Amino acid sequence: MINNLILLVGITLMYSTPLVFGALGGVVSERSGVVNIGIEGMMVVGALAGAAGSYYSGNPWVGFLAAGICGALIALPHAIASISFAADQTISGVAINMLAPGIALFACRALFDGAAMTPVVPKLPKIFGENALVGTPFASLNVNVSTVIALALTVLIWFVLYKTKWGLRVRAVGEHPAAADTLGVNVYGVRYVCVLVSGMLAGFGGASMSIAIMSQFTQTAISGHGFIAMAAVIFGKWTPVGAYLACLVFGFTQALVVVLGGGNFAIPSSILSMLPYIITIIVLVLFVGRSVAPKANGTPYIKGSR
Amino acid sequence: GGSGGETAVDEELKATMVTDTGGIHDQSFNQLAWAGLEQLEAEGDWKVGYLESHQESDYVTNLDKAVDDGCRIIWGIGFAMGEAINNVAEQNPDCQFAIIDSTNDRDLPNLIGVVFRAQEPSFVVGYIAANMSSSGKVGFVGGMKSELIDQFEYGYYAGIEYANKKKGLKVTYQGQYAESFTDSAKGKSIAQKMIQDGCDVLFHAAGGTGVGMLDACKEAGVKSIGVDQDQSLVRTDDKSIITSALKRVDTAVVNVSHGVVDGTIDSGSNVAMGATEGAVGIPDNIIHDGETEPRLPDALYDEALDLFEQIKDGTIVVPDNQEKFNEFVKTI
Amino acid sequence: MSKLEQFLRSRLAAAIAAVLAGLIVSGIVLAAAGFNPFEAFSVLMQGAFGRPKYIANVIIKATPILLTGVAVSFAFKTGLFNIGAEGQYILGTVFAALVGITCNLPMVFEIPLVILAGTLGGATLGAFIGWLKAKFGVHEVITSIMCNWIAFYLCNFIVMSDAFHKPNSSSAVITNPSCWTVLLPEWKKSKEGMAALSNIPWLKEMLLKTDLNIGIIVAIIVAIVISIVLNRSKLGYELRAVGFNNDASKFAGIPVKRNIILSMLISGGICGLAGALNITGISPHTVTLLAAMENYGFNGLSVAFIAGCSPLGCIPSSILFASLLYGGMSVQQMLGAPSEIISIVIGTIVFFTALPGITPKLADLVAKKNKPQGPPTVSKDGTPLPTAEKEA
Amino acid sequence: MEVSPEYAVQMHGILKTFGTFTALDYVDLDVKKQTVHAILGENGAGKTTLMNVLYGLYQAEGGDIYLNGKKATIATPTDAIKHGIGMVHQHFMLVENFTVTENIILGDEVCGTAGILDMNKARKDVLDLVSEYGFEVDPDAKIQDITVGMQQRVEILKALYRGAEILILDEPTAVLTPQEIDKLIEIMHNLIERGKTIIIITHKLREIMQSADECSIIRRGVYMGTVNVKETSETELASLMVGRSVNLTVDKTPAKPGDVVLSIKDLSVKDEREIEQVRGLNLEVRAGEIVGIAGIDGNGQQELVDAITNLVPSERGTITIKGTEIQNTSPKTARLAGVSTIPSDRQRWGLVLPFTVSENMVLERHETDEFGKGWQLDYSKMDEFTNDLIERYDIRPKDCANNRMSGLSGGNQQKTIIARMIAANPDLLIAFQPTRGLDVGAIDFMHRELIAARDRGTAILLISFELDEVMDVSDTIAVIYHGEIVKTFKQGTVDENQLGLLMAGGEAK
Ligand SMILES: Nc1ncnc2c1ncn2[C@@H]1O[C@H](COP(=O)(O)OP(=O)(O)OP(=O)(O)O)[C@@H](O)[C@H]1O
Ligand SMILES: Nc1ncnc2c1ncn2[C@@H]1O[C@H](COP(=O)(O)OP(=O)(O)OP(=O)(O)O)[C@@H](O)[C@H]1O
Ligand SMILES: [Mg+2]
Ligand SMILES: [Mg+2]
Repeated sequence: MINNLILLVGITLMYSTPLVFGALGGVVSERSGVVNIGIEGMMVVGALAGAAGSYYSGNPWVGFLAAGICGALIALPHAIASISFAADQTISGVAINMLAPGIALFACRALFDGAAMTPVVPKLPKIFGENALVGTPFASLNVNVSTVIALALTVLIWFVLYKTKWGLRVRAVGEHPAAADTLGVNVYGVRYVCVLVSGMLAGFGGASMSIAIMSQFTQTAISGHGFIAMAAVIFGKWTPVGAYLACLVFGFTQALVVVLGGGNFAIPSSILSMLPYIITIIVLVLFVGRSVAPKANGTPYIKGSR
Repeated sequence: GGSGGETAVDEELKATMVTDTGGIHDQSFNQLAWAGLEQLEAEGDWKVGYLESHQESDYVTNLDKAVDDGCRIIWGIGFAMGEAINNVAEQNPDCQFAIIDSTNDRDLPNLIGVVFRAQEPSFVVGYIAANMSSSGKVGFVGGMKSELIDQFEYGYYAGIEYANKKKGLKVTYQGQYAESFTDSAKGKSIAQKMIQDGCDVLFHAAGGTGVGMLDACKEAGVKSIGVDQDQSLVRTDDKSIITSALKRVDTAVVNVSHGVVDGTIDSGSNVAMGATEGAVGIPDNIIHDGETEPRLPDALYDEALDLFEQIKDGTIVVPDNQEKFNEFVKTI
Repeated sequence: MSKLEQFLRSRLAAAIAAVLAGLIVSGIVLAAAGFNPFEAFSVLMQGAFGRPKYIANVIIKATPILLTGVAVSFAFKTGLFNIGAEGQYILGTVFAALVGITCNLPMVFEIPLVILAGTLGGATLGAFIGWLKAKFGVHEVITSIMCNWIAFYLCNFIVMSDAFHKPNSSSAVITNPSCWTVLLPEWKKSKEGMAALSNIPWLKEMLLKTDLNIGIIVAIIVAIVISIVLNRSKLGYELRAVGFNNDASKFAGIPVKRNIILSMLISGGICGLAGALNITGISPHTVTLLAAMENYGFNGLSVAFIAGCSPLGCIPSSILFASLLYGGMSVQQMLGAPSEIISIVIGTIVFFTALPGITPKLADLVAKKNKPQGPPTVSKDGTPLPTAEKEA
Repeated sequence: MEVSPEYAVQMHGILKTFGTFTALDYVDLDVKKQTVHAILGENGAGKTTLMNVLYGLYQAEGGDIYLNGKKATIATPTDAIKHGIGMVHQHFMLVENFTVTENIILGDEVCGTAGILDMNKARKDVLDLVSEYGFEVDPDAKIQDITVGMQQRVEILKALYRGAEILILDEPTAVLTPQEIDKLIEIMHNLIERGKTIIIITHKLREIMQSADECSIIRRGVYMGTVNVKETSETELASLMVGRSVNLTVDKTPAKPGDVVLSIKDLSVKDEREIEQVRGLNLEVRAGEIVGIAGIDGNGQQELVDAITNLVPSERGTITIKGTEIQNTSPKTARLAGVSTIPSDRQRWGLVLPFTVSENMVLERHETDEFGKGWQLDYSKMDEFTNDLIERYDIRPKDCANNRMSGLSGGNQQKTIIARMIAANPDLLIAFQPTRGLDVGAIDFMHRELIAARDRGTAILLISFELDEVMDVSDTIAVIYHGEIVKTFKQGTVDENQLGLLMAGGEAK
């Protein structure tokens, strides 16, 4: 029983980590007023960059950084379109989701002799060291550092958003860009930074899949995580801590499926697999309810228009 | 490129494959089949291509497109395409088709059904797993439940029970499905749970999901068994992979394609690929780079090879579903 | 406004510019990858429209995404982002298949019944999402994403359940042919049919080689009906009002909550219809085990956005999208361009449709050129105040 | 005009176009240092545009700006702020879910090290500012929780916080109570004494007379000249602005009240925070009479209207329309009972901005058979109906029936709502701040329309924070204070001072 509980915690943390990064990315971007549906695509690019960076440098941290940078790079067209060209942010995000996996695979083939996946690459370390706790019931609690980074970034982003002047500006730009503009806040600048940071975070999320949970990039490493992350942003009411908790809820329900599954239970596994999604809806209905987006979320800011 | 200027002296042999919805890089049979075609092209006489299906409804239209291109042989890959390829083959009697993991149901003269007895290598790796387990618990991670994955699961399970009987072991089995061929994190979680429960040898038939299982084993230092191809060669750094249950889709694609051209294989037939045909098996027990010992004890490897012999001569008939499995357990 | 300016300001010009820009950029990508872009595009066109049956296939493939596109557009116009089209489509296929398998009535009853069942399936899921929003305020995007997966697993459950699984396959039992909507299924294979058709080779090819079915007609009718409902009916008026301004609608006595549910119900119903038409219209005429989302819903999103969320605009937009997807297969096969290049091509085109600024900016330029620079209308310095005209 | 350091601001030959429309046609403006300079013009004349150019929000296509005799380039609001220009915008530029303090410091934050906000210091700075200028604002209140009047004060504080030397106030008094306006004028004079310069845009001629030194007039984008306020009169200003003479007093015949249409008994209403805002209120409005509610914003007016229109439930008491109780039903029931309401926040409650003017004109009546039988809407009928109202109510531009509502100016948006509500020919018309943001010409017109409706037998409940409006238009004046009607008067039996006292909670003499 207790072993199962520990396992539940361990799997929850593991499962939620990539989602947390993605969701934080969503929070940062949407708090500044730019809807980011492209998280999924940005995570795919990050997953590849993480694995490739780790492979070529032999150092997983280089991979992690590369993932952040490439995530930001793929976010750049989204930023240009939705900020400078006042494009429809939803379409541009949808386009990123179509483009990014293509680009990632294309790059993968170019880098790895036409293979659609990378070899096994060095992984980010675990918090208690590689072989610590192996064989004990606590093995699953020896989570990857990426899990800790995700938590740390959650706190950091919370702090920046609510306790610093940049956060104040970001939130103002997401609520009422014209007001911020009239006070000399560079609306476009803030939004660019936020979208790029959002891409970077999503990139980390991808890497936390490819070089923390897994040890290689595969085409399907990211499949639907970005959308769940997007849901977590709303679930968490566009706050970093809320989004973090939403990801935990989701990770926990997935862990529950794993622990309950496998013959211990008479329910067919396809029905059991619905559990995370059903529980999420129930939690939303019972405890979360209405969440209100930042007012300017999704509306391009055009100077001098009203 | 189909540059129109030059005229080919020899008739160019064209082969096109149509993937199922898993896509060309599914880390499973589509990818292996494509590897087979690429091998054909490398041989020089062939020109190959593929059409990727994104939806169920793409099967027929893609097969049809391949027909228009005047291929010598058109490969359909995957169980799911069975119905579609039978229909298209019926409509296009002039064209040669072949399908992996499904059959020529209607006795068509131009369709070769290629099915594998995946239960055979699974049986052998089950036997190996039971012998290699020191905890007496082994596990299996499945992708999505279907007749095809049943071959792996029940073959494997039967191998374990066989080892238990023959060697007086008390190895127990647990299996779990991820309901996905792509969710590596879930594969990893399931594996972690099994390892927590004490399993120390895990096998999978779960494509990308299974990669997560392999990773969990690598982290926890328990043994794992690959599937379809020798995954220890693909995952070079992973020392925990002791062997793999090979289902040589690539070999089958190459051999059947050749056979069609040579006339050694009947153009309207069903080909079953098993140990006898050399299309399934386990990889050689090589010593991996940087290691001093093979990953399987030589004695066990030899036992495994012997099992294949017994399978070939019919001494052992490996079950491929639950019913047959129950029968099988009673008989040993 | 000059004709040129007028054209440049139109939605069509923007779409054409987007497609052109998308082609140019993806041409560069193709060239960088070592493929001749001109050859690639010509193969693409050939692959999409080169033969009658290809055209038929493009139409067949456009049908479901036209409908999901219309559904997304409809919801969008009423202020809802229906990212759950995928799940509603799936549920549509499931409901249609279940009824098509279990009931076997004469065609005239069976076809409407099955189509209705599918529509109902999608509508139920849509309404559920709408209800959660109206009643509990839960954002439709989350519930939609969750419901997509629930529908996905439900479909797999049905396919693999003892009652409906077709042994030795990855699909459920095939529906009864009495619900199939393929055009002239018997006749086209009969002797007379063949004889008649051999005079019209293109029709013969279309009918015999493809599953040409009534779907596209239904889909176009739905697009037109939805367009009328949105723009010319009291219901559409109310739904749009609620979408644009909840408070003002409430103030004007419009039942806001009911309308949110209704809107999602209709949107979901259209997706369900798309699913049902695929079950009745094309082989394998049943639901199959899903390994991954088939993207009918997500492609519908792209179709809707390329069309600027105009239901009628979805007609050309879905044809464009389908031809890229389908023609792209030929590029893959003929030139060996890997599938990722095709998705880059499509992605770039969608990306450029997101940029609305290009053609209107050109129009501004044209307008500026045509407008004469006038002198100041009043002299500036020391003008005495004009006396106010006194009214009697 | 010569460029000279005597002038705080000089704008010469400013040209600004929007597409093909010329909003400012070589406009001049010279503002002497340490004066209050008013800008007057009809709705849409270009006043706001001119100020936006000065504040760096718009780029003029031609013309020069001189500050204190030196040429200045103002490309962005940041430039303007650097030059000591502060602007209070016509439409609120406030982040609704931020606190007052956060709104004030945004862009010029009080920080400790590394950009970390020092909210304690910020709060203190704001409090200092608040007490210095005698504004009553809670620095920790969220904008969405405070009254419109308070929000306006926050806007002014924002500019003062940045140490503005030149303060632009764009219609700052449109939403203030008489007391607040007096206070603002006091503050303005206070600021002038401290060496600041103020440019004020307002439609209220009396305020110009009270506060300004000079007044520049703009008519349809053209500068008409500047007058010395001391040498002019309200009537002259009005005619200069409109180009014809305007009637500044309301002419009407005595009311002939009929049956009781609206009867409210012992009504009690709570707001979202469960605080009782209407407390046992009693009120009657008869057919053919205008009952005006005088009161300071926040005394239960909003809740009263919300309860009658059934947007919020009533706790207790009855609301009867022509004998039928309608409390706690639905907005639709209220409407069918014959109630039409001109809401105070037009963009939130009254209009669907992305709809066309036509579509907005039939809102509420869209489901009747007037505009199409059965399920359909007949757009040609709607257009016909709309064009008729556009003509009657002088909604501009004339051919706007199929334009988006959002493209209309605020004043014209307001006209649209008034036209729609009056055209519904209701038994009871509730007019809540009906002339907010309108120029004097338009106000005059609207007042006459209200009286005409009254004369046709409509019962009218007028709620306004403008005491003049209530006193001029109403037949009966009811003073609301703290959620109760404290006293009612017949028109002409009460003066401004008495009302002001009652509105502030005092006892009438
Ligand atoms: N962003 C814009 N786009 C297009 N036209 C504009 C824009 N801003 C202002 N205008 C035009 O400029 C004219 C002047 O508008 P402005 O806001 O300056 O009027 P105003 O004098 O401030 O009126 P009011 O008294 O109602 O506030 C308007 O009639 C409008 O046509
Ligand atoms: N974004 C825009 N695009 C085009 N025209 C606009 C735009 N915004 C405003 N207008 C035009 O500007 C005119 C006046 O708008 P504006 O909002 O400046 O008036 P305003 O100053 O608020 O007037 P009011 O006192 O009536 O509120 C309207 O006639 C409208 O057609
Ligand atoms: Mg103005
Ligand atoms: Mg105005």
